[in-house]
Amino acid sequence: MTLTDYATACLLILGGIFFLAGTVGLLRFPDVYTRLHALTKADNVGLGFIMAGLVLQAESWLAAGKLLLIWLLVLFASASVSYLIARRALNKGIRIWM
Amino acid sequence: MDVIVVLEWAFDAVLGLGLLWLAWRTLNSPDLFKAIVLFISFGLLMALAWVRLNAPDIALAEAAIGAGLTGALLLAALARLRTTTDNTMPAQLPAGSWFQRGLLIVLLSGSAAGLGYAVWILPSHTSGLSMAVTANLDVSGARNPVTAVLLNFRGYDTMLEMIVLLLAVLGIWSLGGLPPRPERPAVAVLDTFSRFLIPVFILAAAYLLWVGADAPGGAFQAGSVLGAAGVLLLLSGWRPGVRLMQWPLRLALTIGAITFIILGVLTLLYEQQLLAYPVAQAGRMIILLESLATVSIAVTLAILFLGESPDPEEKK
Amino acid sequence: MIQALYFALALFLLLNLCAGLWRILRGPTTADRMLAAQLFGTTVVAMLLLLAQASGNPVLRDVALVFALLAAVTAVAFVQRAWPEEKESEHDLN
Amino acid sequence: MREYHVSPVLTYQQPGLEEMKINPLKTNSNPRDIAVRILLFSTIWLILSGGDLSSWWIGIPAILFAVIVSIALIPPVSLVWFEVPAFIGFFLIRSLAGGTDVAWRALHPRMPIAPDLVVYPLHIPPGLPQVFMTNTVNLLPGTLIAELNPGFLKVHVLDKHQNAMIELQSVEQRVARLFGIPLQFDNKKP
Repeated sequence: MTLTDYATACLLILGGIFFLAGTVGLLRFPDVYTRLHALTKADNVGLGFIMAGLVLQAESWLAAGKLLLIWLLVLFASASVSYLIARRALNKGIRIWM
Repeated sequence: MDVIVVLEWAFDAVLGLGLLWLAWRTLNSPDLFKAIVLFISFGLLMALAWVRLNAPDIALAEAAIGAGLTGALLLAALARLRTTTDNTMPAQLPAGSWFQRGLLIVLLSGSAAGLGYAVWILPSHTSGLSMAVTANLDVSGARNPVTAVLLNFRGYDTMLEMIVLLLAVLGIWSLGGLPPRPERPAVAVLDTFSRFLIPVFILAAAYLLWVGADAPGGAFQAGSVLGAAGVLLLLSGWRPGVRLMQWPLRLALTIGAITFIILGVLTLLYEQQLLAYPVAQAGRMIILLESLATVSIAVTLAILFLGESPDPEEKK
Repeated sequence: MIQALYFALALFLLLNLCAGLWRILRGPTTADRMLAAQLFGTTVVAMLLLLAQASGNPVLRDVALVFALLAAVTAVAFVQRAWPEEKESEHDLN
Repeated sequence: MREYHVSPVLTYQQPGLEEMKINPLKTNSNPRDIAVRILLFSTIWLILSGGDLSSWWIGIPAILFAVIVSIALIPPVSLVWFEVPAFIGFFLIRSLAGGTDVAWRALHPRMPIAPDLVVYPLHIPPGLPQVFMTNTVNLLPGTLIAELNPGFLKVHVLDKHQNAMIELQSVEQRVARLFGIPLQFDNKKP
């Protein structure tokens, strides 16, 4: 394994930990809003780390660019969707857990 | 190396069991919304299964249609169902007598056993028709064997599929379509989201169309990505203009099937065989067919989602 | 060696996803179920990118791209259409 | 049936809002903005097609179509370009913190969360800057926007003991700098 491989391994494992945290949050947190926190933040950071790890291994700049494009799309989508869900939940009168 | 084999086995085993379990829960969930969400998850895992089976073409189609558009269509259908029926729960079917149940069990296990037997007696090492496809790939006009089969060797299949899509729209329209209903107002965030994403959808669809010539991709994937862009616009509150709903819409819906039929007639006249393209023109014809089919598929899927008849006042 | 890590991580993410299924079954609100499906979307994108690298098949990145684009459309369809107006039980207190 | 002078391709139906119509032929956009869009979409196409030269004969029409559609859908965006790298750096560092924070709370045995709903008065103008701020805040630590109004935000915070206001203020300032717009502090409070 080269130095790049070690860096990739570290980034991928970090990404896996964030995904785990996202799932644990989804299972443990008490209401829709808190679960949205877990999902949008932890998962996007997890995908970001996995993407960063894979970018180091990418065969070309353009392949790395495609990974980045996918990540940005997921970020944009999950930021917007989490807002839409939170807003509708609030309008529907789902109370927050406190 | 051994570690990788073990991991691959474990991955496939979890994937297979997960799929079976999801299929079971989807079918037996009494809550329709839960069933839809389970079905969407099933589509996601199914795409992974196609990837593991080394069939990226189908994985791509499953991603575009199975996990993407079908989910949106089912959710919209559920919403319509809620507004047209009083209770959200489906009516309980009568249980049936012991004899009926026994007969059902015998029939179902019989057909399952038959299918199992059919799979069992398949020769385990055969290339099927892949040798024939590879041998004729040069004259097909495409470098991706799947595209060669879909648009050339068995072009009539794809032609009939285009007609089936058209029939689906005609079916909805001939029933008078659904009553037009305003969308929930799109908030600024959703509005911005769809406005910024539409150009990306267009580029992705064009890319899938282009890449179909020598890698997984093609008209159906491109069409459903473009159709999803249309669905996003509809969900954000956009509606096609009144004039657009008349002949431009009808032309877009039928252009794919029409081109197929015209090419079919021409090839019958000049080559004495349905959709047997002359070798020199095959590549160009496939691209023409695929581009127009993409437009038709995209418009068909968006119109299926809209579900409204183009002239509702005529029905009254 | 790094190859084994790709597969190990893909397997780990798959198990993660199976754990997330519990939320779909459990609810309690429809939004919770939809959230879990969203989680699946992100996880499957990550798995496809890993498998693309592991198997050296860049086509799988296109599959991931299509997932990234279309998962959002499903979620928007949910918020705009399928979320019922009636009251739902809100928290799970455990 | 309505009569239009120029047949609109799409109409935008929103109760309460004046009906918007889209006609790709009638738009106002400056050349610099169009050039930026062509450059951006060409880059995306280059990334998608993996730099294959033969892809451009289908890529160029697709890019032109995407540019026309985007001009019809998106009004001209003016960013302060030299602020972009600073914003990306800020965003990456803060979203990493956001992920770490929520991961720590999720994995902690006692799950230390104290959610609350707070109201934040906005000082940036409505439209793209506010939407951009909403999306950014949603990816940052401990804050989730549950309602965006022209004058204020309703923010769900994961821990009410942390001061979310400072975080929100710094995001707002960054967004204002990115778009090159002044903050308006004479806003009436909700």
